[in-house]
Amino acid sequence: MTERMWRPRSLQSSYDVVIIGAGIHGLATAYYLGKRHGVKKIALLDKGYLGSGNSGRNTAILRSNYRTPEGIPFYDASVKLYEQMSQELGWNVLFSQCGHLTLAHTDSSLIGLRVRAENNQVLGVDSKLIFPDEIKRMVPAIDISSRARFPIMAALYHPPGGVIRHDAVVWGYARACDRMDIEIHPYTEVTGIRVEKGRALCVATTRGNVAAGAVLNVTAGWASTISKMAGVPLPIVSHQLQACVTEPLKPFLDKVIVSATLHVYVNQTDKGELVLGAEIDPYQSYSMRSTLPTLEQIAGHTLDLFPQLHGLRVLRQWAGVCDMTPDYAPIIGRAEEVENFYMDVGWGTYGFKAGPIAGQCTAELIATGKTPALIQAFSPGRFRAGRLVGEKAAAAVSS
Amino acid sequence: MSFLLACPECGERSAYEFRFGGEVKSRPQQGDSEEAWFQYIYTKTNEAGEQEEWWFHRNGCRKWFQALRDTRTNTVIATWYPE
Amino acid sequence: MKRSALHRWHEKAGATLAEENGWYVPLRYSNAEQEAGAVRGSVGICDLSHLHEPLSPYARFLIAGPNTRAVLSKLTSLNLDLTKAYGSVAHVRSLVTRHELGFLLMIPRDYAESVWESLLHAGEEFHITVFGLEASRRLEA
Amino acid sequence: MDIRFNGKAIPIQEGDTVASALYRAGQRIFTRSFKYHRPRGLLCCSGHCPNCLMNVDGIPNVRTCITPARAGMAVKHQNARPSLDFDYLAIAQQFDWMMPVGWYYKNFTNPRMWHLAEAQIRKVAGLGDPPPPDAPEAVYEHAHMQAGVAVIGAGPAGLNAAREAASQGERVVVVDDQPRTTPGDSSYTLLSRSYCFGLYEGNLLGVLQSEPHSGARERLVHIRAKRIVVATGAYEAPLTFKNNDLPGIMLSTAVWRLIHRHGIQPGTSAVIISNETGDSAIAAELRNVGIAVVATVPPSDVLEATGSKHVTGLRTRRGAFACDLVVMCGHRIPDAGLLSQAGAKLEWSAEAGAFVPTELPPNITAVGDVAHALVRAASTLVSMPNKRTFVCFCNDVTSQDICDSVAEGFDHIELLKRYTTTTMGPCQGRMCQLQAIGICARETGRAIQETGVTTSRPPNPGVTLGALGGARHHPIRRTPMHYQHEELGAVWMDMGDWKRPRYYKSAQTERESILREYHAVRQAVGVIDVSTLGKLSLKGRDSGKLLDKVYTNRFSDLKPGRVRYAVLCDEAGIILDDGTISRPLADARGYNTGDPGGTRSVAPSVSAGTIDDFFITTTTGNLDFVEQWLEWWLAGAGWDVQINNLTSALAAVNLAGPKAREVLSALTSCGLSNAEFPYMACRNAEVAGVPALLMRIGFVGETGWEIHYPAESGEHLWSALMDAGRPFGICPFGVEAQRLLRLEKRHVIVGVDTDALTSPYEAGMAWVVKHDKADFIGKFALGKLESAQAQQSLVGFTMNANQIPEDGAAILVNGALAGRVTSARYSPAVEKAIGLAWVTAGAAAEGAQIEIRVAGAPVRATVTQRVFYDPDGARLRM
Repeated sequence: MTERMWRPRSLQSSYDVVIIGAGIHGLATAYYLGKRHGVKKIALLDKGYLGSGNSGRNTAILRSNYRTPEGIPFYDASVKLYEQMSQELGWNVLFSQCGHLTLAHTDSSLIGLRVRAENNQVLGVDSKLIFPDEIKRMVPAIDISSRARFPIMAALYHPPGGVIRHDAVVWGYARACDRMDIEIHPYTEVTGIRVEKGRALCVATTRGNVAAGAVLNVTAGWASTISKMAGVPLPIVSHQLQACVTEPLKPFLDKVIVSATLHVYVNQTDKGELVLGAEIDPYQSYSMRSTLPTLEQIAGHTLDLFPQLHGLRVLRQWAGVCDMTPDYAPIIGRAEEVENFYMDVGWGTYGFKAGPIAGQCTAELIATGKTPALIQAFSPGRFRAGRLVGEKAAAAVSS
Repeated sequence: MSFLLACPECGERSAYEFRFGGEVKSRPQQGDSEEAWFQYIYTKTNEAGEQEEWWFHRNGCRKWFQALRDTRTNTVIATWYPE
Repeated sequence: MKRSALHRWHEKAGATLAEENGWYVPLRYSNAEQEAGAVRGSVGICDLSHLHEPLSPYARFLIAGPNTRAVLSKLTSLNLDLTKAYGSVAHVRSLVTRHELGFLLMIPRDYAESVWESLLHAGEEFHITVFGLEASRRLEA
Repeated sequence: MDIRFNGKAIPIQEGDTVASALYRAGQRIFTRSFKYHRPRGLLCCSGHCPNCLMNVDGIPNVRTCITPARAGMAVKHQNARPSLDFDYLAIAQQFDWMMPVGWYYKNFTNPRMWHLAEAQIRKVAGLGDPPPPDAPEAVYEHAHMQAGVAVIGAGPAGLNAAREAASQGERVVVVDDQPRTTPGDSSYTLLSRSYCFGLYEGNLLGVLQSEPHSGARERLVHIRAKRIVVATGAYEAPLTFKNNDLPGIMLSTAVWRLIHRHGIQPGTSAVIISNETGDSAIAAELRNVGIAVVATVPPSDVLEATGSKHVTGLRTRRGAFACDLVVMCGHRIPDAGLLSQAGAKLEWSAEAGAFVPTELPPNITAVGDVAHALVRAASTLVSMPNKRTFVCFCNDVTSQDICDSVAEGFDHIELLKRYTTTTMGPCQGRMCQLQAIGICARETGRAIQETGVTTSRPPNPGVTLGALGGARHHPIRRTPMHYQHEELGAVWMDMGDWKRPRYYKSAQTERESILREYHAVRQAVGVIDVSTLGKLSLKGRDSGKLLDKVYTNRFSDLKPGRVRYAVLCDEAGIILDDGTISRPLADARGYNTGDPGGTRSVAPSVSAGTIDDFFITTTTGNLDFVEQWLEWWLAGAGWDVQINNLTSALAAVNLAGPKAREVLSALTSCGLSNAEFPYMACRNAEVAGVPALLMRIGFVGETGWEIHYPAESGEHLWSALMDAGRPFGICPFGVEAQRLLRLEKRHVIVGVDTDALTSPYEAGMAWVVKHDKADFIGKFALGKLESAQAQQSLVGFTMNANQIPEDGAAILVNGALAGRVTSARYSPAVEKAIGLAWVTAGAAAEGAQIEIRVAGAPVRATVTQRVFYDPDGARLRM
């Protein structure tokens, strides 16, 4: 008989860990808290349906070819967790390691790509520079001619990169959490956090109050609003990020294509649709209403790469809200101001890629009190200490 | 980015013509506490609601002005030149 | 001799160039009467960059004729009922001013050729013409 | 007059669409379905459903039912092999038990298995074939309109609203998808063959117009309206019963269109499925054209349709009827997508049998059917689970699939959508959403209102990438000397919108050409076009005050006639830009016009003004930022400063080399000796009869002048310099030679050698920070950074062996990652490869040994803090 993926539950009065945000980061943290650390009395609260935030709005691109010695091993560990996820969860997350190409159209972006290739190679991540002829062999549909306003000069080729079915990741984790009796509470909006003597005692929700041993803020674009409830200021600005999808064509593109110069990313799903993404909108907003100029930019830049697709129709356009930090690196750790208030925020446009490893590290931090080495560089205190992470230099487009 | 902003000089134009300059903050004095400077440089209110912020009319008069905008709906309530 | 940003374009288009106030100016491309007629009948553009103030960052185009608004509306979202406004024309910030024959466009000099080409492209459906100073004088007369 | 369908001639008539011509010619199967490859025929005839998608003139997925047929069109079927009639993938239907909803999530949990399966799935996925890379492009364009009132839909309700608004003096635009023409006396503008696909913030409407003129395929019209009237009407959605997807089963509106628009008799004997009792209007229509109406049955009585490639009959509770046409009087659904996008709520009305829009945002109204759909829907909204009852025609989702998904827990409409992919196909939910909601509500026992609708997202209907991308004019910025460079053989590089000569092709190879330019500068004289530098003039009493506040070093004390290097930091102490700031002489002294009468002495001058004036240069890429940054710190400060952007007004060249003075002196009467015009001085003077600002600075490390002068004389002065320099072997040089020359001098390029974390201290430029100023931007952070231990340093290096690293190469210390090369070149002066690099603090000492990766292998190099060429700067002061 049909088995439910997860079950509706009634909200209890107290939990060991209350996780605000039931997206991939919250689910992964809950999963590892339960699986590795034996913490079971966990509630995941979400104001919408399961995975209704950025977990279901990103363009589902995975890669580990970051720029910094902090970023590279961290995202590499994430890709490795994704590689074993289908088997671990008994649920196919449709991870397709089809390879990822970041294009350079200018001298400066070419140098940026070389820095990444070099650092990746030194740190054991498979990526290398390739040039137009090889790009054309790999992606026969792409225009490498010089008629383009900004012709393609080179690409960073990253074989382990690829795409995944993002909703399947959410559902797979949710099912696994439910099997451990971790509670998932959709449509449960957090309205306040009671803090006394530097401890978060209680989380108020639209379905009642719950006492919490620890509180974790994993609300991406809304991170500032939740942290504010606990009196924890953040160096985060929320920006919209938009993407769109076209009608299906017979598969012709089996690589992920990203152009930092043109601010666009392109991949083709197993159904044949093209998923196209933009850079973040250049102003703060929580609106989530998609805009025409951004759609026009995405389309124009896609045609710069694939001019033959002019007759292909866009079917849907959507937006998510991204939590951008000053150095384009996340903030993971315990708040300096509130001792049992944890954060896994500041994910900008790269949160989905990091979900599993961020969840694993955050779970370890909450369960043991010790900060895993992989996330030490991402501590909330780094801004005060003047130790910013150098991803920003390469983050013009980050999928 | 298609909501409208009323530039005090040029009138109502698409937000696409402007550059966003962030939330309005007041700058500490030299000699103020380290904490005040830290908050000024890094911390953001990131208001989900009405917020005072800077905008620059890039494609128009090329002047900075301030606006009160609801960041949830992108409704601009008022615009003015800073004093 | 001073040269407008479109000097080379005029040369390539076979313009008859003359000197005026120390500038090379395009008098005509073919026949001034025909040029003026084409403008009256549809739309045309003319380079008036030599009429600028010292140290101006702008090239100056006149776009004239009954289809002027139709062409401009393909390149700018500016409300063309305004008499004078800064706005983006063919993705370039420009100053657009109403003129008795149409509109004066002040285009940053280094983008001038790019915008000129965009105007010609946008005007193709109206058989846009380029016209020289002689035609512009006839139109003003 | 005909079109070609799969190579065969099909005659067309006036008013035909591609689909109507094919239908008239006897074509019944138009497509094969996405998953099971079931035959599909005309269903909606209004461009909504996925059943008629074909390749037309090389463009895939064209809705042939709304595409006007044009003589000579090449039409091809898609997603069926070898033919629409016989598609071998139709065998998929036999294996549907293997592919229940979500089957791919539950299988292939082994990554290797998934990898193999995915390859097979990708072989059969998708609809139309992608056009080949060399497919012809088409013309698309954009246009903009302002309207007092925009009316979407020119039905009776829309036109009423349009006339009424126009009578009140409003400027009215009406958008309609039909090929109507504006009546002669009309008081409004009509955009025909146009549909509105999005209602965006600020009442911006995205409208797609087909063939606005013979030269363009589509035009995207942006309409900014003060008020919007949505009169989009209602559309009809199919009923669900077993085999409801067979060709020959059509919506009543489709049948109406075939009969009235195209004069086609869509069958010979028909069964009508309708809730209306008695003889319906559609029955009369059918009889009028000679179609026998076999029966009219209510939806609740329908059991299944029969037939394999076309409907042959309908089995109902009232008996079985043979027929070749089944007319579905389907659900009438308000076309409220635009209203929903604008923020209106959609509320279930049991009375209307539809979701109707409520809580409309200000300045948006709805009139006609979209505001209150007619009750014409089936009383039973939903069908029971069945594997051949199609809810979603786009992705072959059946009522069985929906029921199974709900049982698995995907019981919110948004989850259901994502799990089953219902509403996510080319019909964008028009054909399937209501059914999916109905089944979900029934299966969960919830009310329809509570089950909710999915978010309406633009663009709906879909829009082509071509129309969105528009004419794609990419602006190009050219310096005044652009065509002279072209004549000299420039090989271009892009810098933002600018085109700059990378080098001039003067030898066999790029390297030889660049070295030739290099040697000319070092040994004789070279000239480079630096017009792309940002150029700002500051006027007003408080100019010095502003510069002191914004730049890290001091400028209020800069003496007239002098130039100083300038660095700009943000409040965190990060370098944002660098450049020079000069203070032209206060009057025309030093501006030697050769005109003692002084009539030409000041005007037109280049930045010779009052004592408070400054002239700033910025890097090519940062001009906009710097100008805005200065304006920002000025905003509200009440200071007397006017910033004038002269970048486009001025051409600029840098003339450099041991013979530069001799060349320049031939063109100006300005004194150029060290005494009259020392290093880091500036003067106003005429050069070749052109008023100019001259600065004696030395980015490339030789005696030289940067000359700024009016752009309209760009070609004239360049030619004069080339002519005057010819006897000395003058050579124009490009960006590559300049980068090599400056590298030997260890001059930093912001954005190349610095990044988003670089402070002046790490970059070895501590001297540009003047902490004795009371305040400046970044003072607090720079104060902390000054005393902090630098994490990394920008250093010079020399390669120990004869190898040249690439820019961006990694640096290793003891095998561990310890930095990166920012710029490296072979230096003719050092006769080795040299460069600049970021290294960790421990490896920054003079003489430290590091390894640099060259072609993946570590090569030894030595760190140096010294300048590689002319360390004392003697040549700059010669």
